[in-house]
Amino acid sequence: MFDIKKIRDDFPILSRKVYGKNLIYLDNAATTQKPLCVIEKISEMYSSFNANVHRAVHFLSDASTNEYEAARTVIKNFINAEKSSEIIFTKGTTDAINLVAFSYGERFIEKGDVILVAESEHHSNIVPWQMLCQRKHAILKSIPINDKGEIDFDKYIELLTEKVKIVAVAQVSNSLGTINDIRKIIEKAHEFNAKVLIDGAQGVQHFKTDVQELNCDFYVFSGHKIYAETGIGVLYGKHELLEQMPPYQGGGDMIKSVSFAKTEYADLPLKFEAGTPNYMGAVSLGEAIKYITQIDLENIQTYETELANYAEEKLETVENLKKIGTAAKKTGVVSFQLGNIHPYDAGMILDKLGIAVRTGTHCAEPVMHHFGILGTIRASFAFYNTKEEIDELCLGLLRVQKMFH
Amino acid sequence: MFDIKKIRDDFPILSRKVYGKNLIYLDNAATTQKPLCVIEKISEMYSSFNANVHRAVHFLSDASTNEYEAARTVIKNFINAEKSSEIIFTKGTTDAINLVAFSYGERFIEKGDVILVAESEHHSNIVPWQMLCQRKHAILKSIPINDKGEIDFDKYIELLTEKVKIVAVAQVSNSLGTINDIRKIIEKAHEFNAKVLIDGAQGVQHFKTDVQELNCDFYVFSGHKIYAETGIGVLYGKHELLEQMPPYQGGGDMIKSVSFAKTEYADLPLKFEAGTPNYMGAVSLGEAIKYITQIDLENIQTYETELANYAEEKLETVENLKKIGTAAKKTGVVSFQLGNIHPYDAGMILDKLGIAVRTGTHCAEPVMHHFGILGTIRASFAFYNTKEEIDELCLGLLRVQKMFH
Amino acid sequence: MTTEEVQNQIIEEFSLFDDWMDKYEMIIEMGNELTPYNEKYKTPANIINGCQSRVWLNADYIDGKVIFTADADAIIAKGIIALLMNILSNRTPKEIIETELFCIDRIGLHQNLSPTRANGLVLMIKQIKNYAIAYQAKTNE
Amino acid sequence: MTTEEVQNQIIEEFSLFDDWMDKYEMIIEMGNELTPYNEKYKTPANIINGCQSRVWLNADYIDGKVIFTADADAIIAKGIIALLMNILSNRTPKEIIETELFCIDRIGLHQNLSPTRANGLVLMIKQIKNYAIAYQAKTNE
Ligand SMILES: Cc1ncc(COP(=O)(O)O)c(C=O)c1O
Ligand SMILES: Cc1ncc(COP(=O)(O)O)c(C=O)c1O
Repeated sequence: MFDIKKIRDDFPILSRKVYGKNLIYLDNAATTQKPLCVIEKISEMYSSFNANVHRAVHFLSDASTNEYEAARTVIKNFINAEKSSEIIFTKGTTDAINLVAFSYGERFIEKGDVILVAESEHHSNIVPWQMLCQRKHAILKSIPINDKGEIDFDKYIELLTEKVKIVAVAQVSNSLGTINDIRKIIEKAHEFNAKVLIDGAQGVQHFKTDVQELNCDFYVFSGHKIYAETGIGVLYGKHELLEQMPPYQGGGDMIKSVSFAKTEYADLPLKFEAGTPNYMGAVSLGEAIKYITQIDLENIQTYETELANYAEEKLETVENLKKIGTAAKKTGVVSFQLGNIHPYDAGMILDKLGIAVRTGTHCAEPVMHHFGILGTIRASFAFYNTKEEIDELCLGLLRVQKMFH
Repeated sequence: MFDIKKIRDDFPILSRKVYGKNLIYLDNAATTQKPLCVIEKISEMYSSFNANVHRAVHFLSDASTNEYEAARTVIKNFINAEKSSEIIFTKGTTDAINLVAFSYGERFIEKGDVILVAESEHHSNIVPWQMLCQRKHAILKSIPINDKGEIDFDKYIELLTEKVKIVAVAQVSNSLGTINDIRKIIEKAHEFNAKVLIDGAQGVQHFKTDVQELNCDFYVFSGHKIYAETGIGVLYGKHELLEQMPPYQGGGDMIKSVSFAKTEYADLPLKFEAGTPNYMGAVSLGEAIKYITQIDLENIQTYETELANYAEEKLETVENLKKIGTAAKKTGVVSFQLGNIHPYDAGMILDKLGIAVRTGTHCAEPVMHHFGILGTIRASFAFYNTKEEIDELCLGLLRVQKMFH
Repeated sequence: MTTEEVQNQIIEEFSLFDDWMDKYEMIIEMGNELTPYNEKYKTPANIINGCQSRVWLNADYIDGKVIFTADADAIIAKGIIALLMNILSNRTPKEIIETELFCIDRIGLHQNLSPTRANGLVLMIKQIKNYAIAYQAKTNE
Repeated sequence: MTTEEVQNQIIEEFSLFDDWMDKYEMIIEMGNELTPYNEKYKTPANIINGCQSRVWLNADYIDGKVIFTADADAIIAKGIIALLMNILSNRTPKEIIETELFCIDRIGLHQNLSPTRANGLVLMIKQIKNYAIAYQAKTNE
């Protein structure tokens, strides 16, 4: 049972006012709000169970280490990894992609190798690969998208050669909402022995993800986009790949022994977790995932799909509204332009009405180039949003049009 | 006025019980506990002001960006940096050192260059330099310590040549408590045009630090060791150095513009803050620093010095106790061995008495090698600790000795 | 009129409106009335890159006064620019340097000028002051 | 006695003590009585590296039974090892593989065996089982 009233009550911020108006938060692709259970878990941990993890023999350290490692297990189960040691805690999606680009790249990428990235990727899934290619004299190529915002599969296949070592693609595009057919993309890449990194930042919170079934080599996401704290993210990697990769950062906890002559690195996952990890962030992520698991991701998906369909239809009724991104399969995001009104102007007015949307390039400039535009207005949804909020958005857009007639 | 009762009341965890005994938390060098104002700030932010920073035009995003940038200013003032843009938020000390080792190293370190690191450094201030030296075929040398645990200044001067490009030294050693004379170390290094990174992880919370007066090139510390959240840390760097350094990670927010052909990087500090930063962690750090600033770091230092002196004297009365680290200037930490009782055994028994100390190598194996030991028992203090707690520690140690007579 | 007087006048005009919508309408109107910006000055050197709205600024120094012209692609940004031009264009460098922009706060538009708003306006004000400083230095040579 | 019976006996013995101090005294005593470990088996291959306490384990396969000897440098760790040796040494591979170590929990020492305690004991148990599996495979060849 999906009880939207009860769910909204779980999120304290949703009852706040903005300029005297009810907050309508439609910027969920940027970051999600946090349920009370997560906020309370953080307070409780800091009030009763805080100690550094892994290294001590005392009660508090044991308690916090147990919570930290339990969170790892929750995440392992959530994305169905084979082993807990395949779950590496990072600062976020960006940190996770940089880790792979550096560490996998350092070991396996050579001059002339090719890395493929979709034209629709977030900057965080472009720039780390650019930097790697610069260091290694490898070649970054973009997989074109079509005018609906879908990856052009034929062109993708044309680009695949034995030179391609890595394919990095989002599960869901953050600027357009396109659900990429990653299963097919992964399958094809594997035929050429390329490794595939899936950027799950906009996918993992919307539908069930099974990394073993997908057979992706790396999967990354951010805690703050799935109802947990900022400063925590996840890198899943296949065990045998992570085993072969050199460490990314050096420091405490990632080593077996250190001397000035020789340092031995620790086993997975610690090899990739140098320094004091953000154990509280990890615990908050475990708690957030328990929360949505209890609601049931299938229920969430059903509700969100209904909401998204409603939004897609309702926005059609707004005059002069032009959607950017009209893929057959979409989730979470509607991106659009309103006549020739500047997205910034629209955003300013909507803000005053209590409606939080994002405007601009959404850290995906190549997409904007593709469509020949400077930016869009983007409404993005979570399962605590309602049809009424979408109605308010549409009314807001009419108001905007009246002001900039 | 320093009112220890009031201060202890500010820290909720200090009133908890462990195995039915009062918690005596003497593991502050590993991580510190959090005052209520910090815990409440986190809850309040998540309940009322959460939105992703920097990129949106709506009210919540503005509010959270303002809080984030205000925290940066608080930190700038706290360590007296010249500009806010010299304050880079990182995951922690380890992350900050890795950033410098990679980015400064990428640009400025060449084959045959020398990097000097004290023998007493934490692994986090050794391994990143080792990794850099491996990549660049540079040479890592250790500055020896004497048998009191102080850096041997004469040997340091002998090691200084024009080949030395970086000197990386802790303000305070985490395993021994030695306060290094970083002012002199920095001065000497600069005579040879070497840059100096100061690891302030164990210093910044104990006494006033002025990076301009010290004239260090880089200064790093962790939020969780100065009463703030995990997952946040600070890199201070001189503006002209940071300007010259290439970015460390690629992603959202650290770029001016992205295309597959060319990416332009953003100005400081954003150039080094790829991806969604841990803005909540940063805000908690700002709050923690406001809290200790209000108590006044000088009051804290006076109290902590008194406490440390008491501990040093009182522990002398414990039979067979041998201190490891007897520098003339120490703070925060007392490391020792108890006859030939294994530190792990001692830690287990103290734990059952509610006393949390750390045992082992404290992520500083070269120090243990220096003293020819496998580990120590380490008690480390914060300003919420009391003389009574130190008395309890001493009683606990007697109990330990009785068990392993 | 001094820059202070102009600002007081602006505050008075805006005080007629209680509602932010009306204030924005006024801003938009001011934007529409802004002296047209010469397209040939839309050079990379004149652009001030905010993340969201592009802003252009051009300066000429004529008879001891700095003449600014400016433009923006978002209308609200353009309106605020018009307001700033009313205060700061056609002034001596000294006047420009000494002006404190108190009216923005008072009419409730400070949000548009918060340094964290990615709209380029804060950078534009900085740029205006920089021009004034540069021209003053030139005059004193 | 089966491994289950040995464990039940251990639980009974420990149940005499209410106080954890007494339990630890008992553990320490068991550690002191542990069959001495042959120093020549303190090889790198036999060491199980926990961060805090070093643990050594050696296995021999004699007459269908696995004979373990072990040592640790911390006495509490050594005591727990002694306890494990009582249960698991001198058993057939099958017995070892099938044994569930329920007594550790029941006598309140689970903390010492939490996977997050850096004392090497969890790894030691894993290693014991691995030896048993290996010897069983050999027998079935
Ligand atoms: C002196 C010193 N340097 C570096 C570190 C590493 O800090 P963190 O684990 O927060 O990255 C620590 C703490 O463990 C430390 O005490
Ligand atoms: C698809 C996608 N990838 C990567 C990122 C970067 O995530 P983060 O900023 O949390 O590192 C985002 C979010 O901004 C995203 O939407």
